[in-house]
Amino acid sequence: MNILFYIAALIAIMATIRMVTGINAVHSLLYLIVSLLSVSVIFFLLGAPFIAALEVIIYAGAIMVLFVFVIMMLNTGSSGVKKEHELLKPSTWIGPGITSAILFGEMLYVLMHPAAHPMTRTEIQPAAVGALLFSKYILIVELAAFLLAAGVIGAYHLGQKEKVSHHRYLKNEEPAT
Amino acid sequence: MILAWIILLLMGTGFLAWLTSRWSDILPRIISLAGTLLFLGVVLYLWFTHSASAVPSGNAAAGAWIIHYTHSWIPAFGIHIILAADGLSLLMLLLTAFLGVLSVLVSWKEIKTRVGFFHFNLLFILAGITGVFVSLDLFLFYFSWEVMLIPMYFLISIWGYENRTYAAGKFFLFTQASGLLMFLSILGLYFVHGRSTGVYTFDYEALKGTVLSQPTAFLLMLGFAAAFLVKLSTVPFHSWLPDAHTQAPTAGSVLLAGLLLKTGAYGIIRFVLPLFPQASQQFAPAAMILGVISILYGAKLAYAQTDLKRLVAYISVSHMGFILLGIYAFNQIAMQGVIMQMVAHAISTGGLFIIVGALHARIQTREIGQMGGLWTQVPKMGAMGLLFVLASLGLPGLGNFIAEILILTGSFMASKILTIIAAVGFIAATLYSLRIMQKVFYGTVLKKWEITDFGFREMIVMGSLAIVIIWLGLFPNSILNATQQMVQGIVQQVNITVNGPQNANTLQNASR
Amino acid sequence: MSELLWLIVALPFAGSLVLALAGKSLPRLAAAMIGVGSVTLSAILMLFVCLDFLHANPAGTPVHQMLWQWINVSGFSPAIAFHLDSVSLTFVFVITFIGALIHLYSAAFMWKEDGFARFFSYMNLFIGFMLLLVLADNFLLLYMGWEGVGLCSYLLIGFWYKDPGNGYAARKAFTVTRVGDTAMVIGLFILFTNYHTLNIQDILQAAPHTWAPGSTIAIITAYLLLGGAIGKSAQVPLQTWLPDAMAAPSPVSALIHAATMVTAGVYLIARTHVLFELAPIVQTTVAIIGAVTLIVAGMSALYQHDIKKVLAYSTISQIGYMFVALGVGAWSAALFHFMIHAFFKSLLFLGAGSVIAVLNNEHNMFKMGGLWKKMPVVFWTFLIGACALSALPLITAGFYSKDEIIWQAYASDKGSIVLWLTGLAGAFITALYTFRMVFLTFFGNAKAEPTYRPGVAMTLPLVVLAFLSFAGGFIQLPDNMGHVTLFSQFIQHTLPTTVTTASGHAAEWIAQVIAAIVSIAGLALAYRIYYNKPFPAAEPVRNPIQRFFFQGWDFDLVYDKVIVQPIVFFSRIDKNDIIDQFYTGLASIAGLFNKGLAATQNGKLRWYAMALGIGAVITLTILLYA
Amino acid sequence: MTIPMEYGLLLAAILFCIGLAGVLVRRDVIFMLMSVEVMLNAAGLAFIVGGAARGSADGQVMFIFILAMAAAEVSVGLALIIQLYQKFKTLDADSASQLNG
Repeated sequence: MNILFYIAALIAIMATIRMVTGINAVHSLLYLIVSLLSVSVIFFLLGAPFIAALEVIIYAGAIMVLFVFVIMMLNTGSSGVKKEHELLKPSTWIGPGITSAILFGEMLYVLMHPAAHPMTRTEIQPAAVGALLFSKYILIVELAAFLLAAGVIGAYHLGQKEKVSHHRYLKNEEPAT
Repeated sequence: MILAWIILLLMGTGFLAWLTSRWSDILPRIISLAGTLLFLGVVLYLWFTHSASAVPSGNAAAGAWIIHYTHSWIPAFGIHIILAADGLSLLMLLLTAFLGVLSVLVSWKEIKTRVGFFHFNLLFILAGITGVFVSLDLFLFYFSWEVMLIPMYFLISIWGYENRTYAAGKFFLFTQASGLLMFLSILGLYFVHGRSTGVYTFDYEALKGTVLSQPTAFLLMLGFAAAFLVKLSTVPFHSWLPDAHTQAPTAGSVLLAGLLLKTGAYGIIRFVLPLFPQASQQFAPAAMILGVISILYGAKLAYAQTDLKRLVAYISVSHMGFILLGIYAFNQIAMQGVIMQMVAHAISTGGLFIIVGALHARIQTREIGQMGGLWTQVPKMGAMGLLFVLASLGLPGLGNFIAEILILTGSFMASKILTIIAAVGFIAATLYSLRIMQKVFYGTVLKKWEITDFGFREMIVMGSLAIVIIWLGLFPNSILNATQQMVQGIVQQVNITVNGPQNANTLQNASR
Repeated sequence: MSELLWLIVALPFAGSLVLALAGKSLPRLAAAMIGVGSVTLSAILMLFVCLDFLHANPAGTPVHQMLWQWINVSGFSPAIAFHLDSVSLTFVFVITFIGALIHLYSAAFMWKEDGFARFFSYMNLFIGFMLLLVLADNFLLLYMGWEGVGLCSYLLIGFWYKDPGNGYAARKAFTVTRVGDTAMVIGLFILFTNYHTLNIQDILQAAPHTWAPGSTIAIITAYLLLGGAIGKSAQVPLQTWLPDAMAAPSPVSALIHAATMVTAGVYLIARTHVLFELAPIVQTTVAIIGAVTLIVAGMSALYQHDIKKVLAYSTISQIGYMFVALGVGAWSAALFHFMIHAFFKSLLFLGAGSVIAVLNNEHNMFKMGGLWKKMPVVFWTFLIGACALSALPLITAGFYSKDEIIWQAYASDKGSIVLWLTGLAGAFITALYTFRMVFLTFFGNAKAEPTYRPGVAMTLPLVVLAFLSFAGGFIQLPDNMGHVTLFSQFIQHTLPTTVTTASGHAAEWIAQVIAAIVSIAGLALAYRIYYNKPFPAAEPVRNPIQRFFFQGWDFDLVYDKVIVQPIVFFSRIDKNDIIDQFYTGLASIAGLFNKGLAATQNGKLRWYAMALGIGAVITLTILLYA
Repeated sequence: MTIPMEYGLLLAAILFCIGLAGVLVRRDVIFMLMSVEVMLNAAGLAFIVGGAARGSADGQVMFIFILAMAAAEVSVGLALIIQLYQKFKTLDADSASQLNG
């Protein structure tokens, strides 16, 4: 069983790297989905089947579909691809790369120091999660609901086309030619 | 109670002027004029009914206050509304009212935009200044101190000249920063007094007796002095003044020079000396040196300026140096001279600012190089300019002379060397003053300006100033008598605390 | 009558006020009536007061009149009060009497000028202040008059304000005298701190009991007062303003810069003679300053082309004589010369003014000539004035007054042979330049035609003054010639008598003969050089020595280099106030911080994310290693 | 034989850092948003690992919240991307720098 973890982990890392360095948005998106799926495998291995399912359905399914829609809608085409290619020069990523590396090194340092803690394989049932969710964390659930509602409204508002406003004080200036 | 009514009258008039500006531009002017005239009337009434009781009685300790009014404000912190007036306060109120009327009159044609808001600010400045001159609760004093700042900031930054934003910001930063130092000192005094006696109060009379250790007293004194020295535009804290004066509209300059600077001198006399007599004595040599430096440095800068209004502003710096020199001489002659200088400088510099403002309104420049030979076209303005220039160079027979001679005579008893150096200021004053006459009114006509002489309204303004400055020069006793008791009290207090009653008496006799 | 004393002072002030307020709307005649009338009334009143003073108290008891308490602060209590004694009466007489004559003259002289009323307003103001000066019973009021006359001098020098040069001359006059005045003010401070009063008589009475003769404080005080006196009286080294002051209209020069104001220094020293006697070294300095001045100014007068400048230097020189007299303790001689000088010098100025006026404002003597036939009245009166100035013996008042000074310079206990010789040399120079002026102006070929003849209003004052220059001397004759001592007796009510060491009529005779010979020699030399000789009208090329004398011994040049230019330079370089730069420096440092921080707000999302990342790294690092 | 918790956390750290590098390097807003998703996911993974190590359900609850937040974020983010594209005709994040000080 352990081997499954390592394989999934490896795939997740490789896919994520490919996603970040990819040039074509759709390809990257697909790599991202691969990465998410392999993480969901790890969830399953760690005794969280419910979360694994959610990961597949919501993350890899719903959210990624949104991305696909947007990419298709904008249809930046090959010009954007070419531009992006130029930008992937060493000078652009050397700084962020070092920052990320240092951060990783520090995390590694933290993780390697204490003694190893084994992880249980006991499966935690969705019912237990649900019970906890609606008892101890009920307030946060409500807040999350607010957040989602706000997200919906925000997305709706931002997504619509600009309207001509008729208020005299808020009159838009003539668009610059 | 009458003092509270005066302040409320000014504030109410201000609001009314603002409100009525919706309907007409002339209404706010009339309302403000009426309000300030009423103010002047009330103060004149107070002056004539009470100056009789301020006749020197020889006993300075008894009955210091002519009018006294107390009302609770925030009792939890020991904050009260204590308004009181003695001879000095009344004199300053008289000056405030007089210049208030004049500043409404000089703005009559000059201010064309947002007339209502302008008069609102003007009247609030007057209210704030009145508050400063009559508050005896340190918190209320600080409150009034701030009340006069903010409208002045607006006055400069909205109706000023080309560089107004910079000037207004500078003015605000200098005065606000120093004012905060003073507030810290007020709080310090409040807590020290509260700790030692258990009574937490901002009452001036109560705080006067606070026992302070010497370093504490000196520090607290410095906090107060910081605010007042900046207001008095003592070198090296003077640099806000030329900018603010130059950029302010005429009424603003008149109020700045005539009243706001005087609040600094008033503050030192009313608060610093009685609250910290010993620390003031320690500070005196430094203050006198600063005063002398201000006199000479201000004069030197005035001589170098080519912007007429800036020149007049530096004259103020120089004249304020005399005030500082006189206050810290700690004798009655110098102190009376200081009070005289406060009044005379307000009149003479106010007159000069009005002339510069009138010139600017006519020829749209303040550059001396652009003027010249204006006497032919505007003889009345020239004659008035001559009078006030002469006043500012200390010509005998005009108010400033009395002030300067009293200050220097008094300070000569305190420090001979400094007084001799300060007397050089007379020569410097000649140089910069006559330069104004030479460059503006005399000489060849450089540009053919088509300008009109002073009109009826302007002549009323200038005429009243002229009468006052000559009156001050010939009959200074009418003012000196009113403040005599107050001055005697303060000087005695400072000298007694420091030298003990025995020495104070000999000092008094020596100055007799 | 003496209770009307205040009216003598008040009338000119009132006239001035009326003219200043209503001058524009008054017709010329009315303005002239007010201007001349007020001073004339003063003069008439003065005559009554004078008679009253002489009759009512032959002992010369001073009259005191208090108007109101001026200032009263803790012992500092000068009043507006007048003190009339024989010294001030002499001055009041000269001021009002000559003042009235000159006012009358000016009414005609200035008739066509713009600002006619303004002129009379200033002139009246001057008379008022001058009377205040000599009548003041305390030093502060004296100082008020002192500054007031300085002001009027300033205003009148700059009367033709359209020429910037006049303005500068006016400024120079005011500023230079202010230097002296400031010294004097400091002297007043010392007096007040020591005597707790500024009343002149009180101080003079108390001084001998308080200060030992020759004590440092007395010397310092006397020197400071002397500073004021030399500034006002244009003595070396503060004499440079007076020649420039000739930019004023001629009547002004006659009134202010010859007869009255410039002698205020003489008045001050005479008035405070007690202080000077307490400081013998200062009194000697007075004599030396006078002696130096009379030579310096006399030499300069020899080289002038401008007729008024000759008279200006001559005035400086003659006041030098008065200073010599004061210095040797010949008080009454000094005042006598003051009075006689006022007569003949204002006469000369008025005469010169007439000449200048009729020749269309021509000042250069070399462009005049032959005027004696065309302007007989002016010529004869001018000649009398010139004779008096040159101290021609026996017939002129100038001889009696100047001779007394020269004699006292030798004979007084403070006198010396050097002073005497200097006085003689001065007399020679005086005669030389005076007649140089007369010969160049009135004799020789006519180079310019007079445009009109002066009217009665102009000639009447000339005649009266000429009479006084001639007859005024007979009220005081030397011991050996008639021994008339009306004037010195009168003065001695107030001032001490002169102590003479050399005695005997023989010495005095010899000295007088020598003085007379010297004067006549000067006249003769002038006749040799200048009478009927053709001179080019143009300005000659001067050699360095001539230029040195012409420019008044280059005092101006030195002052300009040593004082004026450094001050101007110092003002210019620091025009924008170095202290302000400090504050703007603070502000610009804050501004730099602002710029630096604002640069981080570049709106780039990745930049912010990067900052977040680095922040996380730093936080973690701190957490790990701290 | 079980996997040590550290390995799971290590994986989370690796994914997080790659995501971070992606956000910092890429200019295309879509890529940045995707990288953010990776980071969120990595954080969620860390929660699950932690929960598994302690045998409690809290970690999973936290993941659900993260999920909710991610959904909201993506919806708003994508809407913003659309607006951005309409305004600037580009997806370059650097071009939208009007908020500079």
